[in-house]
Amino acid sequence: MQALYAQLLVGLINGSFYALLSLGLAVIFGMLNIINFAHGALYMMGAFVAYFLLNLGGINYWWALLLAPIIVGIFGMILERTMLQWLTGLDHLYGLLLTFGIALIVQGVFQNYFGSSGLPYAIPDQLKGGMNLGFMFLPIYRGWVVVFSLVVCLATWYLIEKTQLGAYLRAATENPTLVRAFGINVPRMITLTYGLGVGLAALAGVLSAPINQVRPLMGADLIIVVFAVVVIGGMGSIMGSIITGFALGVIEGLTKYFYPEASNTVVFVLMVLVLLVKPTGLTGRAA
Amino acid sequence: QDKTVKIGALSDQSGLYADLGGPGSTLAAQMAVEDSGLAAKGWKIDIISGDHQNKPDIGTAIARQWFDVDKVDVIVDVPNSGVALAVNNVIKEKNGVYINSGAATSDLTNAQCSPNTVHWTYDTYMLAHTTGQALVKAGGDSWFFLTADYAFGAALERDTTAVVTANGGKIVGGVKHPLNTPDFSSFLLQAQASKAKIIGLANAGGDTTNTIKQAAEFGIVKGGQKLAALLLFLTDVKAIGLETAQGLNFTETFYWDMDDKTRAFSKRFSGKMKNSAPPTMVQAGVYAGVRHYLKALEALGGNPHDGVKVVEKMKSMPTEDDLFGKGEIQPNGRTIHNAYLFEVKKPSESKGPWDFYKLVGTVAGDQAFTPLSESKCALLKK
Amino acid sequence: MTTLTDDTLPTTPRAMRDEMTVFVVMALLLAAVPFTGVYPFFVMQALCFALLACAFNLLIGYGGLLSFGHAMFLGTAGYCSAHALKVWGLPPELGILVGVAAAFALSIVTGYISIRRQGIYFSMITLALSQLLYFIYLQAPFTHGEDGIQGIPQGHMFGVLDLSKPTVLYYVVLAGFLAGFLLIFRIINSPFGEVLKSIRENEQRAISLGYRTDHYKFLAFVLSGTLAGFAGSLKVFVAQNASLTDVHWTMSGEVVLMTLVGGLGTIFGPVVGAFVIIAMQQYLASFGQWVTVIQGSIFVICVLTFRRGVIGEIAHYFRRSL
Amino acid sequence: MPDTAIAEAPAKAATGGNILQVRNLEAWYGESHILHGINFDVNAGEVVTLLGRNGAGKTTTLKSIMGIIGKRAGSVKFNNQEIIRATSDKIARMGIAFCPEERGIFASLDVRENLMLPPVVREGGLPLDQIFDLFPNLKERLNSQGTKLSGGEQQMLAIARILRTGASFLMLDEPTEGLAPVIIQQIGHTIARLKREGFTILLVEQNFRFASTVADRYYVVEHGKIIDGFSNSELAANMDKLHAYLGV
Amino acid sequence: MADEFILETEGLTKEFAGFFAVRDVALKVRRGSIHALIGPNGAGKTTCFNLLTKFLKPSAGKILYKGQDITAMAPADVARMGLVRSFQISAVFPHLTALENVRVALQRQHGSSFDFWRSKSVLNRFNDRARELLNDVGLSEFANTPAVEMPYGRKRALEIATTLALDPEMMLLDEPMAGMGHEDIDKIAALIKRISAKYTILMVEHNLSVVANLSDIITVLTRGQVLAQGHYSELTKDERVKEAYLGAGHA
Ligand SMILES: Nc1ncnc2c1ncn2[C@@H]1O[C@H](COP(=O)(O)OP(=O)(O)OP(=O)(O)O)[C@@H](O)[C@H]1O
Ligand SMILES: Nc1ncnc2c1ncn2[C@@H]1O[C@H](COP(=O)(O)OP(=O)(O)OP(=O)(O)O)[C@@H](O)[C@H]1O
Ligand SMILES: [Mg+2]
Ligand SMILES: [Mg+2]
Repeated sequence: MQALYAQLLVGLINGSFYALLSLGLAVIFGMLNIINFAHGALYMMGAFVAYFLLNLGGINYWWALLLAPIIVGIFGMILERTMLQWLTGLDHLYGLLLTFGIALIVQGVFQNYFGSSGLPYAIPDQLKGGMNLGFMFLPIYRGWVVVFSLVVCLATWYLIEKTQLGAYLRAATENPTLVRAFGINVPRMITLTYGLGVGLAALAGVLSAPINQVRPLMGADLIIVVFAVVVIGGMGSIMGSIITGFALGVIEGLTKYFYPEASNTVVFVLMVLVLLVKPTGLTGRAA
Repeated sequence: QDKTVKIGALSDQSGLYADLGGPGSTLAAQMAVEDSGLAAKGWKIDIISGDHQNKPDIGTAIARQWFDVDKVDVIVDVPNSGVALAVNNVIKEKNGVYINSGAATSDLTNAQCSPNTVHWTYDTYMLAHTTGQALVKAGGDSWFFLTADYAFGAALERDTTAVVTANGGKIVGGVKHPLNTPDFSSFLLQAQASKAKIIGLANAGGDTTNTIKQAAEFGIVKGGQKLAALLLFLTDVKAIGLETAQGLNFTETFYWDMDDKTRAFSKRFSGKMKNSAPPTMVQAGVYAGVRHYLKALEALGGNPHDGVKVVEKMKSMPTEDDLFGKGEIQPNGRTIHNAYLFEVKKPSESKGPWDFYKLVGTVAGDQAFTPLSESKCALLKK
Repeated sequence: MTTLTDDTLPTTPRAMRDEMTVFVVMALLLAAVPFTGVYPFFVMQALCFALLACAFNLLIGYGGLLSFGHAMFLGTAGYCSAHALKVWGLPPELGILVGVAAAFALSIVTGYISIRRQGIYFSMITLALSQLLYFIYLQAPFTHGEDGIQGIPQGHMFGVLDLSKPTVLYYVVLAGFLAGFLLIFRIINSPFGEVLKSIRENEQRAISLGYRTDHYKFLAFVLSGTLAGFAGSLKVFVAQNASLTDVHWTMSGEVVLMTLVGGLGTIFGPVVGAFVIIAMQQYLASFGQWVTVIQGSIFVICVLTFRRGVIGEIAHYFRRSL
Repeated sequence: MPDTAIAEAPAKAATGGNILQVRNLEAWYGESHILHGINFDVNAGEVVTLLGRNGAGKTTTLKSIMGIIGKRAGSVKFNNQEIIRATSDKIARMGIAFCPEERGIFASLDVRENLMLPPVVREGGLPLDQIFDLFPNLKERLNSQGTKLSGGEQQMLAIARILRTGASFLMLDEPTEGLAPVIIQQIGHTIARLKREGFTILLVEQNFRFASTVADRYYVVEHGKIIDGFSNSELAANMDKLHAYLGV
Repeated sequence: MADEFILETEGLTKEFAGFFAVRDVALKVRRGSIHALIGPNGAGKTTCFNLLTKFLKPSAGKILYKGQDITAMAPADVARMGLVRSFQISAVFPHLTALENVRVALQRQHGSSFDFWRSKSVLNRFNDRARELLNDVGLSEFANTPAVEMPYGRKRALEIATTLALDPEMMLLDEPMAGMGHEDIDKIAALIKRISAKYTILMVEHNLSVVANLSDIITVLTRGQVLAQGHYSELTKDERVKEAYLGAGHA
């Protein structure tokens, strides 16, 4: 029984990464109608930027948490301005392929310069060590990850679903021309949104740097799972992807305990089941 | 006699294994050609390289094209067991020479052995055997396995289990994890709960480095359990960092800082690498393999462009080079040389950017690799 | 979803004639390959992928359904054919039949599950199904995990055609490709094809005209999956192995890419696209580490500058349907 | 007779200063040239109606003024400021509001969000309670998803939402399409009232009977040009001509 | 009875999360008549259509078509029984030519629509009939024009031609004149009049002159319920109808 609690908690921790990543993806899909395949690569960049900040600039983890998302976000905005922008109004497929291409380029370049086995990034001193919870040893850093990502997720949800800015964004997804004709600088807003989504990915990257290796391919495999989370939650639904993210972490954790071989597969089983019962995901709006 | 040779360095140039093989392997092959001094004797030796992208069909397509169109004589390196086995078939069909250094599967010289193939450097049997035996003897008599859930992981686990039990240890549990798992905490919790003295990591690459990193986070080593990485390369240690990796035990057959000869070679090698990295054991294996191949050609007096014949010649000559020392190639294609048990240094002990290992023990080649009596290779049953 | 193929021109009798002419030219060119010194294995591999891409294109270009899991048919047929040839020792023609039948059965099951989902959800459920299958193949003993099934015997087709001879193999593969291609061409220009197009254009309207649209989409899915399986079975003879790469999602992605590079919803586009991508993989191999960067750049350029794909742009320029 | 002469003649009769001046406006959709030099004026405080057959270019004219047509040329002056090069968000912020013929209700927003969507660009918009007086249906369905409204309710919402913004120059594209006669009458009253409150309105209408109850002046559009124009008082005299133009 | 009324509903109700868009509607459409459904915006007319053609599932009630209970049928099956609708927003297949648009409908009845192995030239046998239909709605000159390129009014006409091709017994037209110029309105009105000789028509329309001229009988719907039913001349005198729909100005 104790072991089970431990697994649940560990699952929740992983869930917070899924939630953060899928949140960024959902923001981008929901607002720009782009399936951002480059998300994994940008997540990886977040981790790398944190590494460079520390090793080249001597800037610590806490600043990296703020700076890396901004830096990667700006990179994302440049991408949006120079490339993605031209795809507005086209089918999803094009955005998906373009961002897939971008992901290949980014990952390829990083691999060229930093190899594929990765670079070390230490846990910040303040978060080192762990607590004995009785049923498990909880590294403090992991506890911090859960709390912090939960806060970020809810803040993002509030911004998009509950503020006027969010309403502009949602409206602009459907009919940018008209929203613009109401007096809103839609292109700028879209650029900023993409920056936000990308920033969230980078944030997840910084958070994971001390846990996982900082590797050029660290996001490449994750991206498919994160897609699945977004789809299960209902494409573009912010709350859907947050909840699904956390829930999937837990479910995966349980699978790792009971039938570990299937732990990579369980998300797809779940996706098939959910889509069979609810064709547009758990909270998806009708197409 | 024809004195032209074409060498194809087939590796993973951009993926998981690019650091331990990749461009470094091509470089190693080049250096082997230069060091052979054959050019001065009128030989014309070319090297081409290719990226198999860890896909068997791309690997075989490249290999086939190299033989059919580019007239390649020998293919070297080929990390990734799946690709390695697929290419093995093509080379046999085309009667080329195959000097594999990067792949771990012991099948290359066992069930799927071929008269055209020489397997240098290491294999799963050797890794399991050396590390397992050493650790049990040092008191690590209860094991828990973290195994990558595919053939390679299963082979490592199976072979290690055999050694551990043969030496009086016991297996208290294990868990199979999927390939490329980003998070191992669940598995580590299970390993922790098992109270095993040794946690054997029967996985590779990113999986191993992530496990080690996260094990440190969960205080596993501090809690008195020991990690045994069954397959770990120099580049992996670099990636994990000494802070986290210190104290790890594992086996390699080559380390750059063994003696003056290896240091001299490594210095030349790293001078030509983009990131100044010293050679890994896979790259060293490529070098040694190509050197031996060229020696065999020289002994034949020319290139007969007949794989079986050349490999027979290679097998008939004892191997000796600066990197692996003396050894031999068994009839099944397995190269035999010393294997070393290493421990990762503490950060305070490390004196340079690549100064990572302490030598803990040496196992003679005939002890480390599959005994011929156990081999199922068809070539042995003549 | 309509923006994908907005450029499709109505097929007029003249268009049909153009297409037949191009087809004959293509067939002749391909038939001449062994006499040109072009490396036949490269062309054979490309032909298998071309057939796969054509099958995929049938679904998206004419049915408006973007499957992101088409590799599952390729891989399944490949594994089954390989197993039949190697373990059961069946002759080539039966080996192919086993593979195609497996793909057919698989497409019925997966089609039944996925066909009612719309747009992106359809893509994702196909992706999920193919990932499931991937993991099954990773575990199943008969696939030999990541080692794959190796050294598959090529054998004698119909007892007479020795497939280990490259030229014979080439013509067999070519014949298979052309047959598959013609079938797809016929499907597109059949009464069924017309209904399919109208469903893609306006599904609600098609329903209100009394079409049970799910049935048509299902048939298209099964046809496409089975043909993709046929490509997979042919590929076994060329590569002589069956491996996990053929079921991995990146393969499904590659098919999308081939089709897009060549021209979505064009008849010849997928063929051209497959040749371009396969050639890229072959000839870029010597660039080592830069391969992915170069590939990525090509996608980006393709999407940004010639979105209609090679054939699509040509067709657009001449205002012809190709 | 040059086009400009037609356009200016009736303008003199109207009240207030000139607020919108359109000269030689041309517009293209991709390759196809739709407007071939449109000329007309709108004076502050009046209701001007563009009439014309299907496809004459009425909607295109409004869109060109709003800056949401890819390619356009000529001159459009709003309050004596040239806006032909401005982007549509700038134009909106200058005080022009546009209600499109396809309504443009946002599916992912509920009715309230749809209503509150356009930012207030200046003082003087209609307060919400007045809007609900005009369109009671909306108040009832405030929390429904925008596109679940009936066709007519969507039309009401589309009009309602630009009344809030404070823009004083409204462009309404076929606001009565698909509406029940009662509602049409209400909209007529609303337009009259907006006019009294100082709004200027440029209307596109097929429903000539409705237009005649609210408009001060008319322009007839055909094949991307203004071919005629007259004031409401001249209507009776021009009835025959109009019938010919519109095929009534 | 079933002969007299082609379509009957009993207690037809549709509820959206507590909101009754259609409530307890009993509608009887006489065979061969033009029956108009009018009512203020949001009265539930389109919802009614969606219920009748099964694009929505009724929350309660029963629908009888030709005496048969069709309440639980799928939309395509209802269409196959000869009950065909048009949409409020015009619905054509944009990249097919007018002729092909009509042919798609003709093809459905002739059972070859699953034949993927035959050449589509077998469809040419429908060309004559398709041309005839296009001719009926005045679109002969547009036969080879893709539908996207046709003016709005012509698309509506095309939609009607397509619907006719199914040889339906009953047609449901949702605001067939919406957004049309006067010219086209007259044309379509004449067309409807003409086809009503053969088919039963149920239509929603806000254009009163059209309703007045065409319909044999009118049902007025408000707030999802039937308010009144009768001939145009009767209804214009009905105060409730005036208030709810026609407005004060109406004589
Ligand atoms: N997006 C578009 N692309 C190409 N042509 C267009 C587009 N929109 C409109 N047109 C064409 O431009 C011309 C003018 O269209 P416009 O919408 O301005 O007409 P309108 O006078 O508003 O007609 P209606 O009364 O039908 O609304 C028409 O011939 C139409 O076919
Ligand atoms: N899917 C839905 N969910 C919730 N409410 C709906 C839905 N569809 C329609 N409604 C509501 O039902 C009512 C009736 O809508 P309907 O479209 O039937 O009206 P209508 O009579 O056709 O009006 P109009 O003449 O304006 O087209 C409206 O108030 C609408 O908001
Ligand atoms: Mg218009
Ligand atoms: Mg309606």
